[in-house]
Amino acid sequence: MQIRKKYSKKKHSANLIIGLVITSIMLFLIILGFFYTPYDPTKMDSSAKLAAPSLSHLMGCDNFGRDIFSRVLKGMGNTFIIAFATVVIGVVSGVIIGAVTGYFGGWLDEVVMRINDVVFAFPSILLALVFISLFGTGKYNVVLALGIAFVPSFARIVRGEFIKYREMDYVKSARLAGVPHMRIIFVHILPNTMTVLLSSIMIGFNNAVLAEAGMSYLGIGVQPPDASLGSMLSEAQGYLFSAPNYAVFTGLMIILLVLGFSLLADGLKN
Amino acid sequence: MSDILLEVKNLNIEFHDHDAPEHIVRNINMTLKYGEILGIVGESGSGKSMTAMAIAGLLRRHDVTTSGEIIFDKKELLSAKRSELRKIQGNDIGVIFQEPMTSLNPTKRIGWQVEESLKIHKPEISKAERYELVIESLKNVELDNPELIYKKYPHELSGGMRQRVMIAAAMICAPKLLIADEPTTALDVTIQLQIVKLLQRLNREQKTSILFISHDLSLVKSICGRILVMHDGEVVEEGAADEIFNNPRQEYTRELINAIPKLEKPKP
Amino acid sequence: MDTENILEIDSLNVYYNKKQHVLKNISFSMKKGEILGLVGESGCGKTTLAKAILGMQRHYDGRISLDCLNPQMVFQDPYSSLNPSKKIGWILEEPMRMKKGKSRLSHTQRQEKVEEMLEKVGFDAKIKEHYPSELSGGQRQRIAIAAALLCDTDFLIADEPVSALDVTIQSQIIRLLLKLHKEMGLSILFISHDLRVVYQMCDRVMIMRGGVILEQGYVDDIYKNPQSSYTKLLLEAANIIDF
Amino acid sequence: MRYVFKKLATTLITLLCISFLVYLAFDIIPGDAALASLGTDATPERIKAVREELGLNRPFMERYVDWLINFVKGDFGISYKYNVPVSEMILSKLPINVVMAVTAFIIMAGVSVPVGIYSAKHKGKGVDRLIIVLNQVMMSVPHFFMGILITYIFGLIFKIFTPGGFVSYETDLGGFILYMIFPCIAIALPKIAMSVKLLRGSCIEEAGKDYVRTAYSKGNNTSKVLYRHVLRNAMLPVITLWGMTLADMIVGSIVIEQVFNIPGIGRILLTSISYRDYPVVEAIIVLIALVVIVTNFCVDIIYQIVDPRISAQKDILSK
Repeated sequence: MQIRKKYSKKKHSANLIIGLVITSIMLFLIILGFFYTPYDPTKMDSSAKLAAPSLSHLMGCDNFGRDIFSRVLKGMGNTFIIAFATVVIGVVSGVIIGAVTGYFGGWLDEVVMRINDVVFAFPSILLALVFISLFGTGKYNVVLALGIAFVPSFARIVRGEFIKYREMDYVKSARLAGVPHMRIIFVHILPNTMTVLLSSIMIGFNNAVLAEAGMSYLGIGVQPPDASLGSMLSEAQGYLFSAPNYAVFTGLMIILLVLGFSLLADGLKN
Repeated sequence: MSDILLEVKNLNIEFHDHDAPEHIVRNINMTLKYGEILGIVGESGSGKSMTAMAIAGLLRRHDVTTSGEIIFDKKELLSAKRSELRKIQGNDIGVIFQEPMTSLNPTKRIGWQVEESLKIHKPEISKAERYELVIESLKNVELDNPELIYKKYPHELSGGMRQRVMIAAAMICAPKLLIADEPTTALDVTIQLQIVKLLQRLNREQKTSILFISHDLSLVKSICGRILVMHDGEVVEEGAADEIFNNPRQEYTRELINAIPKLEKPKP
Repeated sequence: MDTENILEIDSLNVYYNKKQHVLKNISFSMKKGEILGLVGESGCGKTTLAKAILGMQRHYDGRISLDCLNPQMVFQDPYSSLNPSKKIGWILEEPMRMKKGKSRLSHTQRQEKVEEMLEKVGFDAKIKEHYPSELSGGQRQRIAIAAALLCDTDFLIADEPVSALDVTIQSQIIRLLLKLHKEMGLSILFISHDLRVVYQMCDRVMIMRGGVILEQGYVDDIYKNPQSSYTKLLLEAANIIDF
Repeated sequence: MRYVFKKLATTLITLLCISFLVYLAFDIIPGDAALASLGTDATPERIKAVREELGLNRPFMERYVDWLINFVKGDFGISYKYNVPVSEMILSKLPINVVMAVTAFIIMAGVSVPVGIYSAKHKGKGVDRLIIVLNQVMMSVPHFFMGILITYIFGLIFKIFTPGGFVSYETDLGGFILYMIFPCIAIALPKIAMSVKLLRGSCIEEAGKDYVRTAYSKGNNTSKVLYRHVLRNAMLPVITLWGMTLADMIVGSIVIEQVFNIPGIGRILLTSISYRDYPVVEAIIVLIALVVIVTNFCVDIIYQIVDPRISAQKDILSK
């Protein structure tokens, strides 16, 4: 037993370090992309159509002669903002719903959790599709759609934690000492759920990245001329034979973005 | 010499995952005769459970290093091959644990779990005979309606019943030694009494030797003939129960005895 | 209600889900400054009774009168009774932060009171900077007692406060509770399954089983002359008869 | 048995709720069937006439109940865009997606259980570490990119299949299977990684529990302990994951369709969304929801068979 604990700790801290390194590099690139790209990501250059990677074009050029690296930087920025906003919507509403239902229980909990189950049973992309078909495509609709789709999973996690903690004796003591419910929820219990919440936020972020990429790939996410890793991949697929670097580099960036956060989440769990 | 079932000589157990090796148990010597009940007493962290697990062969060999000898029924267990050890486990040595809640597999029926040792060690016994033996064994630990209990799952039984089931499972091959590692700690006092009486009866009727590990000195005194007091991985004192109680030679033993709440008001 | 009494309970019935009848017709009273023992095994309704007294039970009938504004409780499991993410000092200050208006204390006043209380339960003021996970079970239990007393209470329910501890630590906590009882005139409802501990702590005792109080009286009387067979069994189990 | 009925009842209620919500959602958005079918030459009078003809001015509940009854009968309405029954458009395509999802599921279950057990058994050794690393990476690959990679490697480099050259099962069953196996692998791979990781972790966690010590004390050897005791308990969280996975796989098949150019319901769904052809979208979504919820029901039942505690636990939770 003892040795296993030590071993896994070592393993996890390695996860944490690698995750931190990958995530910081990706975050650096994303922030860089907001202020500077080597080329104008929308500028077409017919002489450089499908150019192979070189020193002047690190990842080569796409079918319109646009610099792939610059577009990847912009695309990651878009993906990041969408995923971030999605997670914010999901976490804020999820925490409030989960905390209140988990802490108070009762019929409200029953009703809200039934609704939650229904939404949860629905794959998030499908829910987003319903949303998109009702309100149309576009960045903001994607955020809203995915955000709503993510609420139940966060609510579930937070609720579970609150049910665990509300039965703890220290919460009963706090009640007896006259601490009001809201203070118990936000000051006495919520900080204790942070480790669990943080790693599920990272997993949620990853799911949001993957979902956004999938929707943009299908052409119902970010609309051109805005760059997005998903829509770039769908374009790249047509040139898979002549310019595999287009698809490979774009895909690699999604993988690295997701991998960094999932390693971080894994490392944090311990 | 022939009346000695278990002899432990210079047993050392240490963890080797820390930078400095950490001794959990140092230089333990003990003997257990056929038909005897030996008690090991100590507070948490005294190494009493580790000693018991070493005797039962349940220490993971790559977690800890052991040295010394454990001679059980003329066989040396510490250096024995795993396959040799497995032939003894469940057949000659039965073990019951502290938590009857978690010591039974939650997804298997009681009957299946009780007859498991039989299937492993006596595969020649037919299914019908095995069923009879299990029912017999369940009756033997004073469970009512054994046929019903046979089909139940652990979560459908109370703590005391589960511990009885554990005893039935440990006793089904009629082992020579039963190791009881804090078997009553997780139970209510009246249930504790029943389990202790049951163990005494099994010892009397089936001549099974019992190694009884507990933190509760008064409980150990009421069931064991001889007592071993452990502290920080070492045997502090050994002797007949009454003698240790009335005439403790070591300071630690005296402390332990004094800590038992007396029927008098303490003076602050 | 008798002014001598701090707690009076008259024919109390408590139900779960309106169907399960957990406490049946409980009546007893407790004097000011008394330590009353409540003995029973798991599931007999001890904790339910404690919760009912503290107003945490929804479905009940009968009369509960408690002459204490802020009754407090000390729990069995020292590992869940302190907030794991907060320092000891913060935990102890929390009840005082809840005070409003005139009785509101400044930060330094709160610190003073905390330190005073820590001394009473035998700690150095340095412990304030520690987290609960750095303390042993016995130390946590002492902190939990200090936290309860910092609510300016004179009525404490101690729900199996020593059963999760090693024997040598048990006697420390018992002595501490007795000391506080004497110094502060605390009334304690002491819940336990251990008849020996109850004997050391209490003047009077109640034996409970299946939601019913089987007998109550002075400890010496009940131990020497138990009326119900269950009490006899308990005494036998605790090795008291042949002691 | 009571548990099964209770679950069945909640499943049916959930289905009703979803169908109601979907119908409501598509009913309250601006632009209805009358507008859609008339297109640009819509005048207020003509809209009114078409509305009456289509029964759109009846009360909402009445229309919903009608729609529901027809839906159960297999009549999903008429497509605004193509003016053909929706059922004709969907029902011939649905099997392709179901086959893809189910095959991917079988691949996932078949691969992840042995790999997960192997990994747990050889915890800390080289192969286990390799598996962990592979898992981490694989979980980060979106399945459509996995599809693109597979197309590139097996289609363009090794030329095992022709990218984009879908073969219908009606014309050539062998070709169909050969073509379909790749998209199925693309869907399955990330899920294999997830369930290997979960199974490995859960096996290791279970192996540290008290009942395992009891099993050893009876003289069981390691593999008996693993297969007779640990595995069943370790599978419980994996079963829950698999339940959610099947739903993901159906949605995954919709995306993967586009990668491999397979004519499934995904393409119909996408075009219908862009043309606002609501009866088609509605029908597909309700059908997928049906599959998802029925799967969940099955998972609950399987879970209850594997874990006898579950019905008792539910009672405790509801308290």
